[in-house]
Amino acid sequence: MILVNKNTKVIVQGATGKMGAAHTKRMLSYGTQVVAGVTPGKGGEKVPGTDVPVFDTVREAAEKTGATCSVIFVPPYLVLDAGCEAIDAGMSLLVVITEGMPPQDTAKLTSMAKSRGVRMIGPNCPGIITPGQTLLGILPGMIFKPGPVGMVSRSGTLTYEIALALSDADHGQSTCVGIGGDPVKGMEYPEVLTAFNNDPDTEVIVLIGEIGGNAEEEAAAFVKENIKKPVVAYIAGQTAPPGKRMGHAGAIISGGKGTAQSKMKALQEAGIEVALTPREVAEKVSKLRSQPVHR
Amino acid sequence: MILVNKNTKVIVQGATGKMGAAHTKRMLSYGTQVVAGVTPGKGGEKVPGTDVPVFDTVREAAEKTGATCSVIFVPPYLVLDAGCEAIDAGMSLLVVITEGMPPQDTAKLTSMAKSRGVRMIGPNCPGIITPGQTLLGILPGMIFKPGPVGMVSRSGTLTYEIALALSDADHGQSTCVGIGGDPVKGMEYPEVLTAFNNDPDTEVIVLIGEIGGNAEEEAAAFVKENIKKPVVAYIAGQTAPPGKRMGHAGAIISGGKGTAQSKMKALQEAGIEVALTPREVAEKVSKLRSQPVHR
Amino acid sequence: MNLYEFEAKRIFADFGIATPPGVRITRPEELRKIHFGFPFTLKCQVMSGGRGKAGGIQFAKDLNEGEALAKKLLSMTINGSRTESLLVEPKVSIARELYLSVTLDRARGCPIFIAAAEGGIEIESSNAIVTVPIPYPYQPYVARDLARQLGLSGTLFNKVADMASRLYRLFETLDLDLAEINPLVVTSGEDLLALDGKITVNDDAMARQPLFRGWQASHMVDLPERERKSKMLGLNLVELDGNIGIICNGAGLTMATMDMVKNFGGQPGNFLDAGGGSDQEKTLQAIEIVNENPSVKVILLNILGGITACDEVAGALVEFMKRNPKRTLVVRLRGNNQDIAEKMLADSGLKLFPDLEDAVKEAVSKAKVAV
Amino acid sequence: MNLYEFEAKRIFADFGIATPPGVRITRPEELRKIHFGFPFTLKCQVMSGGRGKAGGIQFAKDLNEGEALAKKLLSMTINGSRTESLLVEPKVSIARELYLSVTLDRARGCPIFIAAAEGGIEIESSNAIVTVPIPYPYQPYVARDLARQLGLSGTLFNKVADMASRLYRLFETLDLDLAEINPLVVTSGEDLLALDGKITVNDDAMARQPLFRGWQASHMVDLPERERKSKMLGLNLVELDGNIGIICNGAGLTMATMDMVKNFGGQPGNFLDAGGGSDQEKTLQAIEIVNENPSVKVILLNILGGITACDEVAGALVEFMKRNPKRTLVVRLRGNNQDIAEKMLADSGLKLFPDLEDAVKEAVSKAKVAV
Repeated sequence: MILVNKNTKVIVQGATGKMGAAHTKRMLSYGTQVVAGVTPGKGGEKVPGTDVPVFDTVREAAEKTGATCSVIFVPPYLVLDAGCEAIDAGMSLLVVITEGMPPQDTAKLTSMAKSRGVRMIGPNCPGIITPGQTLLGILPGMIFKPGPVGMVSRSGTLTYEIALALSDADHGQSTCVGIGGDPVKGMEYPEVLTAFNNDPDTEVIVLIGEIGGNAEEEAAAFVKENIKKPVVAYIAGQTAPPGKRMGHAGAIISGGKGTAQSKMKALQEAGIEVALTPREVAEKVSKLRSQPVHR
Repeated sequence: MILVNKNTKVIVQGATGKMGAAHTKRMLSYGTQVVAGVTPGKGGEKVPGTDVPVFDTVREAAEKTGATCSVIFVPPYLVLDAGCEAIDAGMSLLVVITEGMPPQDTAKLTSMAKSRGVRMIGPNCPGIITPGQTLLGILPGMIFKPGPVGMVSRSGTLTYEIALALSDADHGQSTCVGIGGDPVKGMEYPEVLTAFNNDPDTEVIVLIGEIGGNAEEEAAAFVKENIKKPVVAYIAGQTAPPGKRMGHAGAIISGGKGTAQSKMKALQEAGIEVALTPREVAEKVSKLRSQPVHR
Repeated sequence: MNLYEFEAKRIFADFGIATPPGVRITRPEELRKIHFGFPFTLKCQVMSGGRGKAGGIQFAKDLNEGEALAKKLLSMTINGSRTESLLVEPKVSIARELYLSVTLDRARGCPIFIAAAEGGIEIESSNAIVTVPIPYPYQPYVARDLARQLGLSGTLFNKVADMASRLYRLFETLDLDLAEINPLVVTSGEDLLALDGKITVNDDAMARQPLFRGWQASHMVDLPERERKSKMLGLNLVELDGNIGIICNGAGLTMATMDMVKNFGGQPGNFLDAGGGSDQEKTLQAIEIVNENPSVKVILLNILGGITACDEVAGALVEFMKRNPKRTLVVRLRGNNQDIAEKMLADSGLKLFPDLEDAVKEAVSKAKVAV
Repeated sequence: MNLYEFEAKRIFADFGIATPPGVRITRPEELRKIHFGFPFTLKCQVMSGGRGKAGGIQFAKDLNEGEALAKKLLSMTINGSRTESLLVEPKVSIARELYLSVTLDRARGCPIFIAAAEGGIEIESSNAIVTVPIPYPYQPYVARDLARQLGLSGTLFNKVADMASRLYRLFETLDLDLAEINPLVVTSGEDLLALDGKITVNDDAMARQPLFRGWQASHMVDLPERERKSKMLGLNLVELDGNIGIICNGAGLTMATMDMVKNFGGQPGNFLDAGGGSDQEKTLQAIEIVNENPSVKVILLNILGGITACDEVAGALVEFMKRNPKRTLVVRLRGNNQDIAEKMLADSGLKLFPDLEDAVKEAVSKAKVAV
């Protein structure tokens, strides 16, 4: 597995909000070590429906619990502040679930994180799961099961769809990382791919992309140069019209660039198996696992 | 010697201004390798009265000349920008001569420099000289001569006065660093003292302080713990009234703190020889050099 | 949100970026009150690009010609975009043209300057562009590095660097996605003028920008009615040519569903991402808005409940079927509270597909029958 | 530059920091137009500290008492500082007092929050203070770390953190050396109020703060006349009790010269740092201003010419001696262009000392003769 495991101690920023509280409960029931919530002015309370203590600041939560990761559910305009707080309090991984963060704020936060050697996933992402061990975010845990497939994706529910197909075909997952659908974000494909490449628990990597930008093209080049394990890819938006934002802030074909076709072509040319449907992803993983390929 | 030597390649930011041009000439005549001036919009010209080429940006100057240090003469409100430019272009030492830089700008610049591992001397400082080799700043070179005394000072002309007394008594200097009279600054005493402690050319260290703040008290504690070489100190402002700013932005006794007496006491308690006049500094150095002390 | 040229220029002026003196008119007669001298320029204020090629910029040599041109231009629609008004400006004497913009660079994850030593260009296809990433916090030297890369010198170096700094301040202060000056004109008097400008405000940041409060409605005039309505409701609708209306939760899944419909021989009638965590009411709004599209024969609802609960969706479906008993629905529901949802829909006669491919195939075949 | 309380409070209000409703008056009769109800507070507006202890804050239970108190307070001088006006405020119901300030920390080289869970204190001598260094760029969590260190919780935690953030924004935006709220009052209704405030503007940054343009002259009223005059000329003058006027170039050297005068048995009459690079005119102004001090018997000029050229100083001396032939001058001149200076002064009869100690001894002995 990569990045998180059963020993990972997690705080939730914005834990007393509706979404924060609901998902704190779900994470706990999955087995995640959620050791603290943080909501300014609510220190001393418990996260509603749980025994998890709430602190006023991340620094205090970290000092009292030894947590190293923060899952962030605060409203969009407060994420930059919350993220800087987490970095300054010594968190080594931020998982930003919040959707609608202004991208200039994201750019500032990622630059801060990079300069301090802190990893960040998101924003506008479902989080990360190491099946059977821990879940940080909003992914539905029941869909995943432990196994050798590493997943990295710009999408949320589409990731669940593909995880479902994989789990149904008995291809469990080592870790699944939802990097989020915003144009500017923390971890990008190459960083996650490298982690999977170095992870002894991961045999096959599934890369899920979508239209917009050129992250998949860059990932293709990166895989060709650096990744020894087999990769299966899926790109959503093959029939998307140009110039229209398809839900995600980052999912738009503009100036003829960022089409699914361009991405699929680049991936294929890098020796990556490209599936056309979620079910086909599972089929290609089956094939690869029965006939291991070495690049 | 410390920090700079005859091979140091220097650019001057603000080289075409009256002060910048005059001191570029003086540095050149001292033997300093001033390889470029930088003034936006004057690229392609020469520093007046010299053959030194002027560039529009530090990046270009650095690329074309291989310079690693910048002496900054730009107006006070432009220093933050100029300093960030120098850091971003890869300079490893900034010497900020400019007086009147708003201290919040200084705080921003020093924080930037620290995070990038760049050293900064000043602002509001006379610069640094390694006698017989190189001079970065506005110190009058003819007063100094090579030798084994390392000097560090918050003052300008007072430093010259004491250097004069030392040189007259035949105590030449390894390097003299004027760290400047502002309350917020780049290098402080401990960093310079450490460099002298590690410098094989330095036998005795002269520390020149003045009223205001508690940098000298901290330096005393630092010397006691870390410095093996003998130190002679001089503190200006023994008769200064409280609550009045004595010229330098940092030279003020406030709330009963920052008096010369407090500083002299702390220095003496740390085993440092404290002189009462510039001439006495030279006398104490003479004594120490004839009877080496080891702490 | 894209701004009109006249709006962008007002904002430029507020940030100290010089623009030609300009007057916005909505009736040809207003030209009589303008005293620029002749010739002057008339420019259609439209959202779309390609205005120049489409004849949306004209020069008038006198008032009569001006009024005739204004009348014609005011009624123009350019690449689907209605002319909102005309911007009238004196003709500028141009010594040189440049291109200058600030935008967010996805790959680098930070803002960048994009510039070119020639103006009026299609920046996506130009080879002459230079780019400079912009670190945070900003200092003006970044703009000087840009001016240097453009090969400028002397006064022009300083003027362009100063304008680039102002453009970045504007970009940061107003939370823009794009601030573009194209062309940036050097006049024969060596002054800089933003001759045309484009500003795109970041949609997510609009709520914290008091300047743009209430602007959204008036800037969606070119959107089809149902897309505009969806946007106001917080739904992401994109209408397409086919007859299968698609509603999912999550952008990636909606696109994947759309792709599968096409792959299995169907024609998507729209993309509608109802977003994560939609409740019964919002889901119902989503189905109703797709239902309003007369081309749609079959509605395919694909919900993979993670943050969205299946029972909320089932509630919306029960209500919708009550209102629209004859509409053909194909529903795939899976995930959180799926069991409750199944019970709620047990008496409705609606078949629930647990598998996505099965649901898509069903929708495609039903749509073929309907046609 | 220090601001008066009423000015500081206006600025607080502009940055969203609540203050009591207040009216500034300069005549007792103006009280009749104020309708706060009774009792109300009358506060001397003075630059100096220790106002409360000196009786500069009084409470009036009715208008008659108010007018009598106002008359008295308006004529008060507190610790050498003239009362500029009175600030009249309703009496506030206080549940709790805190202390909150932002200043620059010399040792850490960055701004810091200083706060205490008790108010109205002498912060320099309090043990209960907490400090939080403020990184750049600022984010509000720093203020929350402060609120936590103060041991606050609940609504008060959030309110104090919010006010601290506003205070920092003010500190940064206006280039302050100090922004202080003391006491910061928690009212019985759990609201925060800045009951007294102090703002010190950084002198070097004033020229870029349009708000403070022209304020300097009106805020130096407590300075002795010659010190005020020097400040306007860009000279650093501090007057002392003795009879030897000291003029040097450079702050450290001026202090050292002053110390030596004292060490050798003399009494410094002033500290005057003429700064680096002074030309003939500025040097002459410096000598003239010291000359205006009737206590000064001997003027000791010590110039170590680095950036200051000795010939410029010699020019000033020639002119000064022409105007004031009887004034006793002791001059030490060394450094750049010393040879030219010596030639210029060769015919003047003025002896030039190359050594500082010799010059100081001469000045001390001449001053003793003069007394």
